[in-house]
Parts: sequence; structure tokens; C-alpha cells
Amino acid sequence: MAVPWVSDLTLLAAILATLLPLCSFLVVMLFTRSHPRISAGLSIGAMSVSLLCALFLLNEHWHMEKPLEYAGRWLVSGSIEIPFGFLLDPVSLLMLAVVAVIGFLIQIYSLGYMAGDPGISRYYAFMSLFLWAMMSLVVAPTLFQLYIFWELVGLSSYLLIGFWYEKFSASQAGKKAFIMTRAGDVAMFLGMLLILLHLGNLSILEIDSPALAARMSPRLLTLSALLIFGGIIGKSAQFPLMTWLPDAMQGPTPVSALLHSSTMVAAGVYLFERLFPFFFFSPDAMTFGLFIGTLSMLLASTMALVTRDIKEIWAYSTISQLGYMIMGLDAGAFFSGAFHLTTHAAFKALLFLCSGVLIHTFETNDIYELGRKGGRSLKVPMACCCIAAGALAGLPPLSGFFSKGLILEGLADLSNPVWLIAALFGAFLTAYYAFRPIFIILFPREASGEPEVHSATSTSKDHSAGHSSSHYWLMGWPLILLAGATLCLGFLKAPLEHFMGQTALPGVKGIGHPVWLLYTEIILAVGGVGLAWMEFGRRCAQQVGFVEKIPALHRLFAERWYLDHFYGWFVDRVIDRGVSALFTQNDHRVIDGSIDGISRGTVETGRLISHMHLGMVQYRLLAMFVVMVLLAFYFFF
Amino acid sequence: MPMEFAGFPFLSAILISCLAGFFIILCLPEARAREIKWVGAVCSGMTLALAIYLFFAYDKSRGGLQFVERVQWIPSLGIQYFNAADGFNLPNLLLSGIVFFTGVLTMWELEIRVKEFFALYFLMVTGVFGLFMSMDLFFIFVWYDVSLFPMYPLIAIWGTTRKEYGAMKLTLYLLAGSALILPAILYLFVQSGLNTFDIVRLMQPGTFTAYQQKFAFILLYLGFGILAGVWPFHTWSPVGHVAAPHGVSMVHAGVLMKIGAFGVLRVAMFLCPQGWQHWAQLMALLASIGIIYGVLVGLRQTDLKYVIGYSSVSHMGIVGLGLSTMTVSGLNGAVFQMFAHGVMTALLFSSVGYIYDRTHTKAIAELGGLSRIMPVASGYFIVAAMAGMGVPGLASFWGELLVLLSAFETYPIRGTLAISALAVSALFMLRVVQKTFYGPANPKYVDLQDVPFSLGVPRMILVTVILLFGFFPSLLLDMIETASIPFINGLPR
Amino acid sequence: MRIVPFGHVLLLAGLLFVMGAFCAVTRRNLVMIVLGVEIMLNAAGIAFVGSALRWGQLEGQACVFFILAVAATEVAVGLAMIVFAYRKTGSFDPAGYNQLK
Amino acid sequence: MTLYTCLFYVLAVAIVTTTGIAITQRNLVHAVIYLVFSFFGSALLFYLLGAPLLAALEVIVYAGAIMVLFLFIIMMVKMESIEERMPPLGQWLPAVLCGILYLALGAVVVYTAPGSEFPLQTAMATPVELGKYLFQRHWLSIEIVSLLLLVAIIGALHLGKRKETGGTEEP
Amino acid sequence: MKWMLFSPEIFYLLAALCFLLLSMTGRLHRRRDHHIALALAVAGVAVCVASLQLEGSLFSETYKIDLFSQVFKLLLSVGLALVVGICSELRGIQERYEHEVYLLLFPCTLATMLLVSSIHWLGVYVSLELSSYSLYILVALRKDWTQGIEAGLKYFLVGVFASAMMLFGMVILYGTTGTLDVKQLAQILPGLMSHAAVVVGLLLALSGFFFKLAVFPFHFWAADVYQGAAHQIAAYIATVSKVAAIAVLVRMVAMLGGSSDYFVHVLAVLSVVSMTVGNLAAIAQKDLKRLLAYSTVAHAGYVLIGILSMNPGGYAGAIFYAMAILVMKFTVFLVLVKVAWDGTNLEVDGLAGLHRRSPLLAMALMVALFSLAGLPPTVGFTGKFLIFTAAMERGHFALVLIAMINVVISLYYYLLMLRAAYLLEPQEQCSPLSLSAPIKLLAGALVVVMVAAGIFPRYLMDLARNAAQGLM
Repeated sequence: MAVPWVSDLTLLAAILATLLPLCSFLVVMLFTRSHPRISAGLSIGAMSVSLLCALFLLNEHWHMEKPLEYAGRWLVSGSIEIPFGFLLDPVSLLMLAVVAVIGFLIQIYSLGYMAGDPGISRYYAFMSLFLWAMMSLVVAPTLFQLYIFWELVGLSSYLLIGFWYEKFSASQAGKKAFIMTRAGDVAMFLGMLLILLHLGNLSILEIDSPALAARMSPRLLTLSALLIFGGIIGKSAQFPLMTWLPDAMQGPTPVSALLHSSTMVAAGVYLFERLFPFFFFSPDAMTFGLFIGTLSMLLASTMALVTRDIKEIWAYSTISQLGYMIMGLDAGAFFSGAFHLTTHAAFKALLFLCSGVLIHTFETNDIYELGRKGGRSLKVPMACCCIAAGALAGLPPLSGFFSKGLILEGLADLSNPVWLIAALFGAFLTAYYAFRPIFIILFPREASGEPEVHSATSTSKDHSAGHSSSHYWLMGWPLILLAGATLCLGFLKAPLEHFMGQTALPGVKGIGHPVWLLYTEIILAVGGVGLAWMEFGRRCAQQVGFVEKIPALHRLFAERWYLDHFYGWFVDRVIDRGVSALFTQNDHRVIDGSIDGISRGTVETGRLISHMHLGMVQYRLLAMFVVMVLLAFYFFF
Repeated sequence: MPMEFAGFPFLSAILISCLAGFFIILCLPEARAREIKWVGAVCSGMTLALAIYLFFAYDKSRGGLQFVERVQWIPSLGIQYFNAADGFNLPNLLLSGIVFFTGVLTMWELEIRVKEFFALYFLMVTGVFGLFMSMDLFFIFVWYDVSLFPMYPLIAIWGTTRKEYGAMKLTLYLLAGSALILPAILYLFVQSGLNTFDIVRLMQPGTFTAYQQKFAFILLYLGFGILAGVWPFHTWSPVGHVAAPHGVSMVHAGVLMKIGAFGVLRVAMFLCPQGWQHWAQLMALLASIGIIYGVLVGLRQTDLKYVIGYSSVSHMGIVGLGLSTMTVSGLNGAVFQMFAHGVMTALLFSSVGYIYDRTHTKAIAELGGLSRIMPVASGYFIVAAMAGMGVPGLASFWGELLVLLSAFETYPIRGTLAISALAVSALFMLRVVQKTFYGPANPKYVDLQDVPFSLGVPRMILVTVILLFGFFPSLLLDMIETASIPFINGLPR
Repeated sequence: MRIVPFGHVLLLAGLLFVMGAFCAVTRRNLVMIVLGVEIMLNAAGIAFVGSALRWGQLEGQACVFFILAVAATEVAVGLAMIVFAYRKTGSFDPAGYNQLK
Repeated sequence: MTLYTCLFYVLAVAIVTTTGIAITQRNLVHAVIYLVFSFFGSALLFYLLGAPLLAALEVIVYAGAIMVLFLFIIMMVKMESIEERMPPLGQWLPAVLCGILYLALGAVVVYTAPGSEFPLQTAMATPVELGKYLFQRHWLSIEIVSLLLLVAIIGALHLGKRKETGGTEEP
Repeated sequence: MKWMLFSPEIFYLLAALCFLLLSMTGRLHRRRDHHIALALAVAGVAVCVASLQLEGSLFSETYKIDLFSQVFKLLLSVGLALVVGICSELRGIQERYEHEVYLLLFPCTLATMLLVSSIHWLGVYVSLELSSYSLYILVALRKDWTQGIEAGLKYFLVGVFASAMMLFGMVILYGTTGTLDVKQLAQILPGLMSHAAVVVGLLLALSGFFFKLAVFPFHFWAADVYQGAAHQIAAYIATVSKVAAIAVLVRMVAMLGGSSDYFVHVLAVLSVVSMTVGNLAAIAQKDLKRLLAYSTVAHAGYVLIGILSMNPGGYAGAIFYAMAILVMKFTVFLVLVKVAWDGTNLEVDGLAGLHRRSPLLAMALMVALFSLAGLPPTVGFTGKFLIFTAAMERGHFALVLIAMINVVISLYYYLLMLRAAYLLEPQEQCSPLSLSAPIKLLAGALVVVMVAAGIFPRYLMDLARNAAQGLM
């Protein structure tokens, strides 16, 4: 730490912000495992301090000309030098604030949600581990540090998904999540190594600078961009590696709210923002990203149409919104992606927390069940839910509308119109699936006689659902705050754009936006909501989606486009029964077999030779004579 | 006998404390098991303390050989009892100290034939310490065999599944390795014409021709490689680990496999650099196959110790890959990984040992939901499993990172193969953790109680070491660097 | 007076040596084995005398003296053993003696 | 071709034929008798090659003592009653082959040996010279041989002696 | 005084005669005979130690006394003392022959001492015969007559055949070179090495020693004799006569070996084949002594490597290896005698439960086995190390590699014995072995010697090296 860290306030704030959750994690794990109250208090206290530091950093550096970088020597090995430190610039400060705010709120919320759960101190320990990792990832000055915390975030998600480890499905989901993200990480690690080979070090500022483009050939640049994008696919559950996110709903709802909607999965998009100039240098990587973003957005929204589990719906919506952000970024509209990430974090966390309250009180995830059990009676959560769903659908006054609009404008500037059409179709679907559960819960059909589908992800709560009012209000306050955020964030677009725009970033500056785009956007949103109302809200609606009418399509979407079957087949057939069985046989039969064969062979020859020695005396004399004659004969050769 | 000691002979002090333990235990009567264990704990504690003191007393700025001890042993053949500490062998000495001390504590509950067990155990570890600190070819070979032959009685008498087959196979296989090493050492001794076994003198450039170096290197690499678990010769290690009692398999997998890798480094690479450059391609190929192979075969195993055995084959493959890249960071990574893997495997075996002592079964299928029954004991295993997967914040991540970095630089294809093994190793480790620790609690074991504090001490030490070197790798890396930079720069191009 | 080239004496001794060996190896009777060895020793004696004459020394003849002594002890011990064995096992056939496994 | 050369060849042929017959005789007594003739032949050869004392000793010790001992043993155990089995093919065929190979080799070796062409001149070593030479240079070996004979006597005695009480293990 | 040079031999002659008189008395006092024998043997050792530094030659240059011969005489006398030490019960010999054991042992040791010092082929031949014949008779005196007589007969027939071949070799040597004195031969031979007769003669002449050392073509007697003979006699054959054979072979090859590489090839072939045959045959053995016999054949192969490298290092290695064989083999036989105290043959599994019955013997056995296998901290390893270094100096890399592979094979059956001692539980509960104090002391001393000679071999190596200097 070159600069004496005590005197420089920013550095002090950055250190406090990141390292406090780590201290609370260590203290809780080592000492206060058996006292839930103390451990909860500790981690919330630590979180509040880091929240304050994050906000302090944000407003102190509101007007920032150039990024601040502090780096201390951590590990030196020959030519490779891995520093540890902080890189504070608008991108990271905004993300730090988002993570801090939502983290703090969810920690308060989970006080109520997790009350009575035996492993509560373990829960808070893992939460603070996650927050430490996420915040250090956000402010990482080098790709090394970012990769290290990228893995740690993956680890904490594994621990939190598998929090109720007695349930087989929870541990299975945790394992699946970790392995899929780890596959992405491997690709990212390779991309990093390519850059390291050519650049010498991995500091983010140098990667973003044009110097790198000069050193690497365009082909290599694209390859490393694609590889790093592989990491983003893994972490943000994009097209090929998306099926782990819906399964990750096994974890407690606050975890889903914090990790698997707003912060952790957004790390991929954040990395994209962080290396935006680097990606910008390779156009085909951008088009590939665009394609992946669109594909995963459409697929996820189709899946959301049919599922009956409320948390799965929001999980699919997260995947599709992330697809939106990546489309926005890939289209060159830097601010649109960042802004949508912020707004999405707010309203998606709100959605999850509301459904959390519903699940917490009615003990079921199924939307029809929730409706029937009187979901409408809980006034505050339902209200916040509607607001958040509205923001998700992109209804005008809410923040979703503004951020999605920006993305659509970015897409409009692209030469090829197909991306814009897909985005618009996506917006329509989003609106439709956003309001489907709302209407089902608000207008339950007693006589619908829907078979009680045992949805795979019903979270059976074994702890007593204490409905005491204190818990209710503890969970209530964060909802209200988040609802407020979704309402007013839309209007903060201008100052944020100014704040983000300070660091001169390349990117397509939007020329005048066609007016018709704004209106089509509103019409599609309202149309989607209307269709949902038509099919689910109206008194005489059969509450059967237009998709469910076509059974083939229904099954296709319900089976997650058979992706899970493919992965199951691949891991089971190819890896388990195929390659490793082959290697195990090779190990036992070929290598071991040959060695045991050699040793058995020597023992057999031993037995043979010892039999040779049992012959008659005269054979021995003969043998002596013959050998001596042969040795004499050898003289002549 | 002209003796040259720089201050108090710490290195010999380690050996003497081991041998003192050996002789005291021999003199104690068989019945007094408790006293034997206490003597064992005290002596191993002393060696650990000495190793720690050495580790921190080493003057990193000066580098080179320190704490030199030299005694003319057999002048006519140029054999000396020559011990020294440098960047390469101090981490290993520390590792042996730690694993030795925790190994003794892990075997605290042993009841049958305690005296013979600890006597042979001390003998084995004396061999291990001797080899790490020796700079004389003759003594390296002597200590190599001293550390090997107690293996047979240790495994054959106190072992578990298929112990006699395992013991015989292991001992014969490892001594077949020595059948390759001794001719190579003699070949070098004779070809050098200097009538000395001293590595420092034989190391000077120009003592051997290129052909001699190539010839000797491949023999030494195969000889020591067998012990290091190089790919085609690895089949003894899982069998040996399963058969051995867990205290022995801790030292065996934790330290003995490092002797193989250290032997390759200290003897083969020091004396035959051109041979190393010639055979590096083969080393890298075998190592990367070993990494993938160990993990994939581990997937199919049903016995907990087999799983750990194959995971150590894979990790030793990483060490081999590190050694094969002729870069400073590759070498640093390899030595760091030797240390990290040693501690991690020791923790794995010690926790499996605890589980085996309680449930008397190692089959993963029968175990299940142990995390509910004994959270602390399974916690230790999970930390070790995480380290095995290369999770950052734990020691072996840095080793793997550095090795894979430099491997990717010099051998791109093999490097990619090794890096992709990271994903499969995650699948492999998590599957084990999930089957044995998560999921519904197995009714048979519900009444088992968690590990008491007294038995938890060894595992706690190992966990703290993993975390300490996970968070502060530079502690170890600066030490290793003082030795690897001069070595790599000294290589003839 | 010239008797015969030294080589011929050696050849004779060699021939006798082979016949002795052949008798020792093929005859299925212990006594005949000892007899065969006697013939071999006698062949060596002849060669020794021939060599002594060839080099004009008495060394060779002195050796023959010792050969006689050794042959005598060989017969004494050998036949004693054979008789002892015959008295115990009742057979002279060398094939009979293979109880030691 | 002096008298001695043809005498040498006559004696050589005699020795070889008598030994050959001795080897192939089924009946042991005949074999021993033929062997005695062979030893007489070699005694004469010794005399021809200038070793009169050895010739006499040969007759006394070899032909006399040793062959008589053989006869005595053969008579004692009534050997002729035991029919000796013919040696199986597997035993004598390799012996014959090796014998032939040995002879070929021996011939080559002898001809290439140094001094094989050296003509032997007749000479005579008086027993006095041989005795003096023997006891001057090799008296240690004489002592050793005496010990050897002592050991042989002890051995023959113990192996041959029947147990006093007519040991039960008699056949 | 010239007679002082000959003092060890005279002492042993007088001892032999004293036992001759004793056997005349007729009545059997086992305890008294054993004490007398032990006293005389120990006195013999003292005499040999006193005469260690003597130099000179007797009997008109045919009998050389130098450090080499005196070291070996000392070894032989120590060997005899050890063997006599374990002859306390002598259950393996028939009662009426117990006098004869000592009566024959002393002349045989005398013969081996003569063999070591004499450098005239005739003297060598005659002393070889003396030692062989006394051993033929000793082997035949076994209590269980079926085994004793069969072993004795086989030993006799092979021995006599081999001595006949040796004699024929000597006669060819004499015929072609004109002298039987080894010193003169050493000057003449290098010139004639190109002639087939000379080399074949030398090879045949050495076959007598190959028989004594049980090298490949002449090793057939080893297994049956070890199994057939009484434990003490087998111990004697395995230690003392082996050491003598090594001594005379080293002396002959050192003086006559010369430069012909044909001779080195022949020795290399013999050593490789006898190593491999010895080790492989030993694997399949059930009887303990038969296994030890084959392991001795294998050790003969290792010593031959030292001898065929024909440099001072090689001969020093062979001398050191002779010392090692003496101690290692004797320890195993000590354990054997104490476990099979009733004189019957012992199966390898008969060692079961030894670690419980007598921990000291078990440890002695373990150290001896690891030393026989050639594992480092023991004397066996130092011996092998010296021999392999010498062979490597002559460039016999393949030979050293084959030898090391054989070491691994030999480790297999040594570990089987160890397994029996430490692992197997005896079927019926047998009582713990009670060892008398001197035997305990002896076992402990042997263990200390084996380990000390392995860790601080410096003094023994210097002794061997000086002895080897005198040879050239």
C-alpha cells in the first residue's frame, strides 16, 4: 500500500467497505457459531458500515476526472506480479453502491425470513463471505484479483444454494451451479492467460487502453474476447450454461434475491462493462455477444411462460433481462447496459422479496396455490409486487421503461434490424409473463380444479412460520424502500448518464432517436399486460396461457428446451460411463494388469527354474560339463 | 574428521530429535502405550519447532545454501554428510514437520502394537527429513531407501483393505524405482571423474557431456517419477493409500510423493540441465495426462481413500507440469504446490481417518449426511476438498495458478488440457462431498459424536496452515524464489 | 630319441577325460559314476606326466603323486557313502534320490 | 618313426579300447577288470614317458588298491543281482553330442596350444630325484594330503560302521 | 621367526589333533565338548588377530602371508567361532557322531586358511580337496538319515566331478605354460592369453572355486545340501566356505585375470545367470534353508560382479562383501537354529509369530533380511554399493542395471520371510522362545555390527582397500 492508507480517506473507505464483511465472516465462523443473534447483528453491522463507506465514496467522487488506482504488492513470482488493491471509477463505484444497498436491505429482510432456522449463524457467515467477495470483485484493479473473487463468489453461491444440505435437491443444485460456473471460469482463465502472455500484466486500465490492441493480432484479440465472454456466459447464466439458475432457487429466497437476481449473476455483465473498450476492439465478439444475449433472452422468456413456480418465473426473467443488458452493451450503448443493470437489480430484488413474503406465509411456491390461499390479503407485498412487475414489463412511469428504452434505442442504431425486432418481441413477452402470476394470484379461480402439480421446487420450510407482526414489518421495510427506488430511479437517468460518461469511453453515441420507437415500446408493454389480463385477470378467463394450449410447445418450454437432458446425458454418458470408465478399465486392466502380470510371470519362472533343480544327479553333472564346453566354444566368437 | 558447522547444527538437530524419539520408543516397554504416544508427540513437536525456526531464520536476501553442515564420511569415495538449507528444501522441511506432527496426533487412538508402529513411523520420517536436507548424492539415496522400507511393515501390519497385497506392491514398486536411481547416480559419479558425490561440485557446468546428461536424466526422472506418481507409474499410489493406516497414508501421500518430485528437482534437474531441456516435452505430456487421468478415474471410485489417492495423482501431475516448464514461475508454482498438496492431502486423510475410526467403513455409498451428525469433522474434509478444487483463499490455488500460467506459456495445448481439468476436478470433488456429507443423515451413524477438541488439534493446525498460505502466499513464494531465480538463470541455453 | 609330439599326449588325456565323463554321466549306477571320475583323474595323471616330460621338470610327476592320493581318498569316501546309502535305501540307481524338494 | 613312437601309439590304443569296453560293460565285475588292464597300460605309458616310480605306484595304488576295493565292494553287496536300468535316451544322447563337440573343440584347442608340436625326448627320472624333489618343494602339500587321508579314514569309518545294536533301519 | 608366520595354521592343526584324542575317549559329553570347542575357536580368533600384520612367504615361495590372507584368516576363524557358538545342542547330528563334528570342522577351517594363503596350484588343489571332503562327511552325518545321505551323496558326486574338471584345467595350464606357481604364471599368462588352450585351461581350473562358491553351472548342490545338512553345518557352508571361495577366487583372478576381455565376458555371463537363477528359484521355495541356498547363489553372482571388474575397487568391494555375507548369513542361521531347535527342517511359514515369541530374534531377522536385500543403512548395501561403483568404473552399466533388478526380485522373497515373522499368526499357540544370555548378547552384537558397518563403513572399507592393494 504505497499511500499511507490511514490518511487517504477514499482508500480507508474502500478498505473498510470490502474487508469488514470478511472479518464478520471469520468471526462468525470461528467464534459465534452457536449464538445466532450475535452473528446476525455482527454481519448486519459490518454491512451497514460498508454501505455507508460505499455511499460516501459515491458522492465524494461524483465528479471524477480519472480513475483512482491503489495497488500493493501481493505475490511476486519471476516475471508474474500479482498486486492487490482497488480501482475506483464511476463503473465500479456505481456497482459497489448497488451491491451495498441491496445487500444491506436483504440482510435486514432475512432477519425476518430466516428467523427460527437452526443454521442462521452459518447463513449470515456465508452471506458476509459473499458480500466481501462481490465487493472486492467490483473494485478489483487487475483481472487476476477479479478472477480470484469471481471464483470465491462462485464458491459462496454454492454454499448458499446448498444451505439446507439435508435436501438432496438443494445440494444437487449447488453442485450443478458450481460446476457450470466453473466451466465458464475455465474459459475466462484461458482468455486471461492469452492477454497476460501478450501484455505482461493484467491491469484492467491497460487492457482497456488501445496499447493492447497494438500488441495482439485481431484474430487473437477476438479469441481472448470470446474466451472471456465464455466466463460471462457461465456466471450470468447465458445461453449454453443457463439451466443452473432456475435450479438455484432451491436456496433461501433472500439468497435468490441477493445473489441470483441482482448482484452475483450481474457480475458477468459488470465484467463486460469493466472491459467494454477491450470488447469494443473486436466487432465479431460483439456480434457473437449480441447473438448469445438475444438467444438467451428469448429462450428464458419462453420458459417463463409455462412454469408454475413463482421463483422460477423471476429466475427466467433474470436470465432474459441479463440477455437484454448484454444485447445493449454489445450494441455499443455502454450506459444503457449499466443503467438497466442498476434498475433491474432494484426491481428484481423487490420481486423476489415480495414472493419471499408470500412463500414465507403460505408455505408454497405454486402461483395458483398462492392465489387460492389468499395471496391478495397481504396488501404491501402485493402492491410492491405489482410495481416491480410493472417496472419489469417496462410500463412508462417506472424505471424499467427508461432503461429498457435506452437499450432499444441502442439496438435501433445497429445496421441489422433483426436485433431490434427480437428485442421488441422480447419486451412483449416480458410484459406478458410478468403480469401472468400477478393476475393469477390477484384473481384466484376456486373451481379451476387445477391438479395440485407438485412443482419440483417447492421449498418445504421446516422452521415454524411465525407470523408475528415484528417479522412482518422487518420484511416489510425493505420492500417499501425498494419500491421507492424502482419508482424514482427512472428519473435519475440524466445525472447517472453524466456521472458514467465522465471517463472517456468509446461507444456509439446515439444520434437522434426515432420517436416511433418510444411509442411502439409502450404499446407492446401495454399489449402484453392486456393479453395477460385477457387470459388470466378477467372473471371468465380459464387462466390457461396461449402457449399452454399447444401441448408440444408447452412441453418444450417446460423441459427447458431439453438443455438439462443434454447436460445430464453428457455428464452421465460421455464423462461418467464413457471416458472415466475407459480410463478406470485402462488403469485396472492395462497398467495394473501388466505390472501384476510381470510379477506373476517372475514367480512362474521362479517355480519353473526351481523344478529344473530337482532333476537326477547325473543331469547336474551333464549340465556342468555342457556349460563349460559351451563357454570354451564361445572363445572362438 | 574435518567438520564444518555454521553455528548450531539445526538440520542435524532435526534428524537427531527424530532418532532420539526412535530410540526412546524402542526402550519403552510395549505395555506403556500412553507414554510412547507422548514421547512421539514431544519429539515430532520438536522437529516441527525446529523446522519452523529454520523457515523463518533463513536469510532471504542472501539466498543460496545456509545452515551448511559438512562431515567427511567416506573420503576414499568422496562421500560427505553434507546438509544445507535453501529455498527449495525449506518449504518441504516445514511440510514434513507439520505432516509428521499431525500424523502422530492422528494416530493417537491406535491400540494394537503401538511401540512397533511409532518406532517404524519415526524411522520413516527420519529418512524423509534426511533426504530433504541432504546435498550429497549418496546420502540422498540412503535416505530415499530408509524412508521406503518401513512402509512394508507399517502397511502390512496396521493396514486396512487388501493390506498385504498393497504393502508388497507398494514396496516393490518404489524400490524398483531405486533400481533405476542407483545406476544413474553411480553413472554420474563415475563419468564426472571428480571422485565426489557432492551435488554442488557436480552441478558446475561442463562436468557432464550432453549425451550423459540426457541418459542420466531419463533414468533419474523415471526412478524418482515412480515415487512422484508420474502417470503410467502411478497405480501403486491409490492401492498403497487405501491399504495404509491413515496416519501412514498422511505421511505417505503428503510427504513421500514430494520426495519423488524433490528428487527429480534436486538430483535430475540440478545435475543434468541439458537432459532436462531435452526431456521436458515428455515430462509435460505425462504430467498433463496424469492431471486429467487422475481426476477422471477418481470419478468412478466408490472408496473414499481411493478418491483421495487419485486426486493426489492429479495434483502431483500439476507439480510435474510445473517442473517441466523451464520458467521461474513454473518452478515456484511446482514447489508451492508440493507444499500445498502435502498439507491438503494430510488433512483429507486425517479426516477420513477420523470418519473411518467411527463408522468403520470407507465406502462412499454407505456414508451419507455426515454433516448433520458431525459438522466439525465434515467441515475439515470440506475445507480440504475445497482446497483440492483450487478454490482461491486456500493454499493450493496459488500453486495451480502459477503452474498453469507458466504451463500455458510454454506448452499451450498441454496447458489447456490441464486447465480444463480444473472443471472436471470440481465435479469430482463436489460429487464426493455431496455423497458423503450432504443429503439425508444415515440412520446407522446418527449416534456418533462429533470430533472432540483434543482430537481436532491436528486437523485444526492443518486448516490454519492451508488458510495462512492461502491468504499470504508471498510468505512461501519469496522463499522459493531465492532458489529458483539463480537456478533458472544458471541454466545453459 | 623323439617319442611323439606333445599334442598327442594331450589328445590321449583329453579322450580318456571325455570317456570318464561319459561313463560318469550316463551309467545309472553310483559305483560306475565314481569309476568314471577315477578314469578322469587317471587321464589328468597321464597329461601331467606328458607335460613333465615336455618341460623337463619333475613338477608334473610330483602332481601325479598327489592325484593318486586324492583318487584313493575319493574312492574310500565315495564307496563308503554308496554302501551307506545302499544299506539304507537298497538301490544304486541315482534316480532314486530325490526326496529333497 | 622311432620304436618309442609306435610303442606310444600301441599303448594309447590299448588304453583307449580297454577303457571304452570298461565303460560299456553291463556287468560291473568285467568293467572293473577291463579298467585294471587300462591302468596297466597307463603304467607302461608312465614308464615310457620317463616316470618309473609313478608307473610302479600306478600299478600298486590304482590297479592294486583302488580296483581291488571296487571289486570288494561289488562282491560285498552282491551287485550282479541288481539289474541296472538302461539310461533313457534323454540322458545319453546329449552326453554323446557334447562328447563329440568336446573332442572337436579339444582337437582344435590342442593344435593351437603353444608347444603342441614339441617333440618329446626320452628321459628318465630316477625315483631318488623325484623323492628328493617332492619332499623339498611340496612337503606342505604332503602334510595336507596326510590330513586328507586322515579325514577320509574317519569318514569311511563312520559311514561304513553299522550301529552296534544292529540298528533297526537296516534294509 | 618364520614359524610365527604359520602360527594360525599350527594352532588349528593342534586343535584338530586335540579333538581327535577327545573322540577316542568314547563317552559323549556334549556340554564339555562344546565348551572346549568354543574355547579353542575363540583362542584361534585371538591368534589370527595377533598375526594380522605379518608379512612374508613360506615353503619356497608357494605360501604367501600378506594382509589379504591374514584378513581372510581372521574372517574364517571368526566364522568358525560363530558356528561353534550355535552348536550348543547339535540336535541335527546323530548322537554317536557328535565328536566328529568338531573333529572335522577344525581341519576344514585349517584347509580354508591354507587355501587362502597358498599361491601354488597344487597347494590350492589339495587344500580345496581337504575342505571339500571334510564337508562331504559332515553333511552325511545328519540325524534324519534319508536327507543326510542324499545331500551328502549329491554334494560328493558334484564336488568330485568339479574337482576332476579343475584338475584337468590345471594340467592344461601346466602343459601350455610349464609352471604351476601363480607368481610365475602371472608373468607368463598375459602373453599367451590369445591361445584358446590357456584360457580354457584357466577357466576349467577356476571351476573348482566356482563349485565352492556355488556359481551358476556348479550351484546344483547348494539347495539339496543346505536342506539336507544339519543347521549348524549348513551355516558353516554358507559362511566360512563361501568366504574362502571368494578369497581364493579374488586372489586368482587378480593375479591371472589379466587383460583378455573374453575372460571378463565369461565371468559376466556366469554372474548374471547365477544371480537371476538364484533369485528366481528362491521365490518359489517353501523350505527356509533351501531359500537361503538359492539366495547364496544370488549373492555369489553379486560378488562375481566385483571380481570381474578387475580393479582395486572391485576387489576391495568383494572383500567387504565377504565380510558382509559372513555376518548376514550367520544371523539368519542363528534365528533358524533357535526357532527350529529340534533340528528338523523349518518352513518359511514356520517363522510365524516370531515377533511375539522373541522380539530380539525378530528384529535381528528383520535387520539381516534388509541387509541381505541391500537396503541402505545396513552392511549389505555398502557391499553392493562398492561393487556396483567398481563395475560402473569399468563401464558395465547393463550389468549394474541387471543386478539392481535382481535386488528388487530378491526383496520379494525376503519380504515374504519378513511377512511370515511379523504378520502370520502361528496355528497352534507355541511358547515364547527363551534365549540364553550369551545368545541374546550375540544377536544384539550382530545387529549392531550390521547397522554400524552400514552407517560407518569407513574403517572396514579402508581395511578391505589395503588388503586389495597387496594383491596386485
